[in-house]
Amino acid sequence: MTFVAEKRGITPEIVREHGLSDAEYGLILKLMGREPSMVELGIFSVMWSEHCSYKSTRVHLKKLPTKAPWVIQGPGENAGVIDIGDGDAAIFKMESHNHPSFIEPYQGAATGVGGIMRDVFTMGARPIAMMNALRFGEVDNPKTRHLVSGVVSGIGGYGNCMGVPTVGGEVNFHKSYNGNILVNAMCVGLARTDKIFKSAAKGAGNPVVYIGSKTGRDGIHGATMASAEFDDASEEKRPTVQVGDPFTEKLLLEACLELMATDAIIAIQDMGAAGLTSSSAEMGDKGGSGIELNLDKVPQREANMTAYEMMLSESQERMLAVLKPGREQEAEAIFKKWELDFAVIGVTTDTKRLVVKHRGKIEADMPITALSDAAPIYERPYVERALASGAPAIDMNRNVLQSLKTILASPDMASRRWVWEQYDNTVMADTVQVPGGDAAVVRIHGSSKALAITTDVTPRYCRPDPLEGGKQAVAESWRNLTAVGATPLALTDNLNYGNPQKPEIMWEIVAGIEGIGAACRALDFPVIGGNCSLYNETNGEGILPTPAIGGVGLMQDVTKMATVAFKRDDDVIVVIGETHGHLGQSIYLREIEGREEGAAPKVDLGLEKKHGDFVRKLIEAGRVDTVHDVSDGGLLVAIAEMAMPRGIGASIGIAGLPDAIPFWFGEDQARYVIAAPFEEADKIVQDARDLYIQVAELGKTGGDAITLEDGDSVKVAALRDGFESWFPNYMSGEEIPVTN
Amino acid sequence: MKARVFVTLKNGVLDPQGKAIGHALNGLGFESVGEVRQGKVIDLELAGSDAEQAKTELKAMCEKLLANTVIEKYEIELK
Amino acid sequence: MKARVFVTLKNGVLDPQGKAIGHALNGLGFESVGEVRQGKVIDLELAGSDAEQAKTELKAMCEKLLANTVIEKYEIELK
Amino acid sequence: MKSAVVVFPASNCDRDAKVALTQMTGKAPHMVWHQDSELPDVDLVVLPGGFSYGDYLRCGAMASQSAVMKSVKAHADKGGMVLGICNGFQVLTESHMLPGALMRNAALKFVCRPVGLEVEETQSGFTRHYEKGQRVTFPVAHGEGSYFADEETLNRLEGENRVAFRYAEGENPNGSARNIAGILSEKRNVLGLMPHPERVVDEVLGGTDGRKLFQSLIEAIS
Ligand SMILES: Nc1ncnc2c1ncn2[C@@H]1O[C@H](COP(=O)(O)OP(=O)(O)O)[C@@H](O)[C@H]1O
Ligand SMILES: [Mg+2]
Repeated sequence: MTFVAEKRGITPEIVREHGLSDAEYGLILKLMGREPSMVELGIFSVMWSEHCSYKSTRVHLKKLPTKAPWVIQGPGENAGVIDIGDGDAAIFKMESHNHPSFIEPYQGAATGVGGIMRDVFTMGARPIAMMNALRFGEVDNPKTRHLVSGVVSGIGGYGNCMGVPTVGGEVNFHKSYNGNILVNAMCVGLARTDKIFKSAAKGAGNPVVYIGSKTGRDGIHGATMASAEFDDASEEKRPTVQVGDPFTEKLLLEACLELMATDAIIAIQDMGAAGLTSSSAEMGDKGGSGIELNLDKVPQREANMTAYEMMLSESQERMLAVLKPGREQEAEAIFKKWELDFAVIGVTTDTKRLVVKHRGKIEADMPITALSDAAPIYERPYVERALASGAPAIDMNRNVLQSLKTILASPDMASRRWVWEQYDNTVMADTVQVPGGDAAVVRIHGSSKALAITTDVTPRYCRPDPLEGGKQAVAESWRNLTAVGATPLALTDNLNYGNPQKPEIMWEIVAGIEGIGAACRALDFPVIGGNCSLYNETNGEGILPTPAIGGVGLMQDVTKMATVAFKRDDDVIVVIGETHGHLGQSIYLREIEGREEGAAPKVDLGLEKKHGDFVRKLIEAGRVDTVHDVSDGGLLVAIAEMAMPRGIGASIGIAGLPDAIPFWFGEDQARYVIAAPFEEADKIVQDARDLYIQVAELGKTGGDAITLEDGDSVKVAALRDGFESWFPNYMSGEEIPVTN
Repeated sequence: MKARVFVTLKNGVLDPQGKAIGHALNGLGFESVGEVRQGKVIDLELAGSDAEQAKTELKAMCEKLLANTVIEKYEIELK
Repeated sequence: MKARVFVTLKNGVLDPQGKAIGHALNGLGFESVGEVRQGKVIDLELAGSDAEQAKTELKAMCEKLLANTVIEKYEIELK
Repeated sequence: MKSAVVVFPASNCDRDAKVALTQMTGKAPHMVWHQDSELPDVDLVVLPGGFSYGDYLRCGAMASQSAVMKSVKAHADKGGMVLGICNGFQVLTESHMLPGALMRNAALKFVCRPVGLEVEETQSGFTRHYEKGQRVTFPVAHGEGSYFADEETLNRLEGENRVAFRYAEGENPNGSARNIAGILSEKRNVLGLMPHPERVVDEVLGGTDGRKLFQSLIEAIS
């Protein structure tokens, strides 16, 4: 078989439609030594895309700390892996599905969930928890309700069917997301440290097998319109959104785990974006081998699919694996049992080339390194924006408790119950802390150990100060894990930014990564995986920089877990950490004064570590069971969040209080609120002072109201009303998506 | 006036339900069954009697709410 | 042969989905819309050419699987 | 007590049922694949929660046609105990082992939350350890749990004291007719319910109200 060398006359238009610059196409000609075939061009276009090649961020991501004694696998595989003792490993990753979810919220979000689950179980883990970090446009944007409704039911629709509990996340609303929502999903799985599967297709002559659903013309992007075959393309413009099939994914999960229990697998890799192309190229690249595919063997859902279409299809619920020779039948039997497609579609070679054959023709024959090492990398120029500074002036005479009520019933602060009640958060019978607290807690099945999981970032800090904002995102996730009593071990990130070709956006990216790295180093909290989503814009304006952090921590004894809820009357309420009353970029300033101004709060990583370690030791020693970190909204909001769950009030105040508003609503970092019986509280305060940790006693729990020292008071039930009713009320105007 | 609207997936869009139904029917011994696609049928009572106007309105309803035109197509039937 | 099966809720069985759709349509300004009911349409490819036999088979499929006759009724259409 | 848990494609509470049974009876149940036409010799068969066949077409519809269900019917006809939880309840109605049908939640949304129930009927092998009218809390997690049956059937169910569990006042999460959460077969050896007793047998998970259901079974069977 020889390469079909007829001229294809690849025009500048075709190159552009494939998202490649003229310079990049020049590089392709050099690497290939000839004009590429249409299939080769398609392969280059996806492998060199920002999504697959990280060409704008790679040089900066290198600066992130990724190592620790407990890190088994850092960035580079489908997901990161940490050692959690007793031969157990936690495997996790977060990924975005922003653009598809904006076009088709239900399917976009659903396939996002499916994709991240495959990333985790392709490494040998059984998924045990899901998280989701969501950002929508303003609440009065006409699209928002429909998007919230579709995304939430899509996440539930897929995750619930998989039988994996969805245990937490975030929801924010902001106008910068009006035209570009963010849907970031995180999956955490459990495996044995000696049973972890990777994607390096080592060795020649091994069978390459295709597993899962058939390949259709799903998600082949606009670019493909360039290929002639498309002219038969019916009246309907082919959708670039895929439909998820959670039923098939559940079977795929069980079948893969069953195959993994044998030793037949050399390498395995899910087919994500650019399915067959990226999975085969990456497996060959990592294994230092070549791959030869025969597309005639690929299970196909539609008639007359071209090589171009098959290589670029993004059909869901598919995997590619390399088996030990002779183990095909054994593997096939498993997949037949689960009623899934299975086909040997190729073989590994020693040529380091990706060769694609179809209908007796060689459609592509290219060096794999051209798709990996030789891919372009950019050090894009960046310029700083002037940092905002100074404390915004506010009206000091506003009523504190009135403001508290308003804040608790505001879109970003109200309860997310409406969201998480649409997710099965207790299936698998190991969820020890359901949504609503600082971090979700999921028990390691059959043990008393547990994982704590949280996702965090405060985008309104990241716009004025990407560096501090990056630090803060990591610090808050570390704090949330600490607040339940877990030792933070590692994180995955999902860096959502605008167009990196704009120097100010590029600066947001560079500074954000720098901040994240600094916090990771200071807190001994390495990055073991992540994902970049760039070009997120609303009519030409970048979204707020949104580097979402998904943190995971370990708890040895789940019975010691702390929760935010006040549990007894007459507990002493203590705030740990320094309160200076920082109102810049605060929720108070935005919700009460209607301004997004000022400097973001500074993050003192030394204090974060010191205060967090102190609180964690208290929990581990069984000295406190009531802890909440102080974040959005400040001290008073934190206390209200502790009062509402069980309707236990508090009488609080502080001697010689300076200005009440900055004190109660300021968003200074590195703070926790704890509540403990009198004597214990006394000891804790002493211990803190011995360590030169600033603490203050704020008052006592009890009653059914929150009462300030000036006697002003508000019923907890009234606060809870506003807090719980905002979301359902808002969504009651929702148009029901018409489903089967 | 009564109207019936069919909302079905566009050709080429994966139909997991249809696939599963076809599979189940074959399993039950209905070997003659080939491809199966599932869609929705929506029956509406409409006030007024102007068929043309009704059609235009129904079209608008499909575009706005009844069909998700990213992945679905629709047919309108007046009776 | 192509067949189309309609599966709809029996009269008297509450259809919250249909109600919600009607409500939403009214909300979108389609005042002329009265009662709305939603059902399923299932399109099947059938081997063979004997219409009568196909009808009997389809009836069996509906009774056995496609419809839950406790709450649903069905119509069969050959084309 | 010897028990079996049936595993359909995309069952997903099969492990939860197994863990609860093992913890409560001290014996691990047999896990039975949906294509097995033979049941092992057991006293209790559990149809677990989940999304058998993706809940495609109708929840439980395809599972009700699977090979194993013939033997489950036979087991019940012989007076053997059968417990259907959530999707398992849907399978039981779809296979006409219990009357009525489970329809889309009235609010058209999946709902996962702990709900208050009243144990209405204690004269059964599933509920004898509860007090009549006792208030318990089980979680629900379903999108199609709205119990429907015609008036005559509902009256018969109540007349024959076959409503085992009702959602407490103001707790009905899905619009079920007459707040029905779980019902018994005529011979009272088959129970179907939407809430999940197997998720509340462990203190750490925030409740043990489900234990009495399993204790009842153990006593009834021994
Ligand atoms: N999309 C979501 N899905 C599930 N749970 C969510 C979601 N968004 C928020 N939550 C839950 O609501 C609670 C409050 O969220 P948040 O205010 O972000 O917590 P924190 O300030 O401690 O990070 C958390 O328990 C979180 O897990
Ligand atoms: Mg928190």
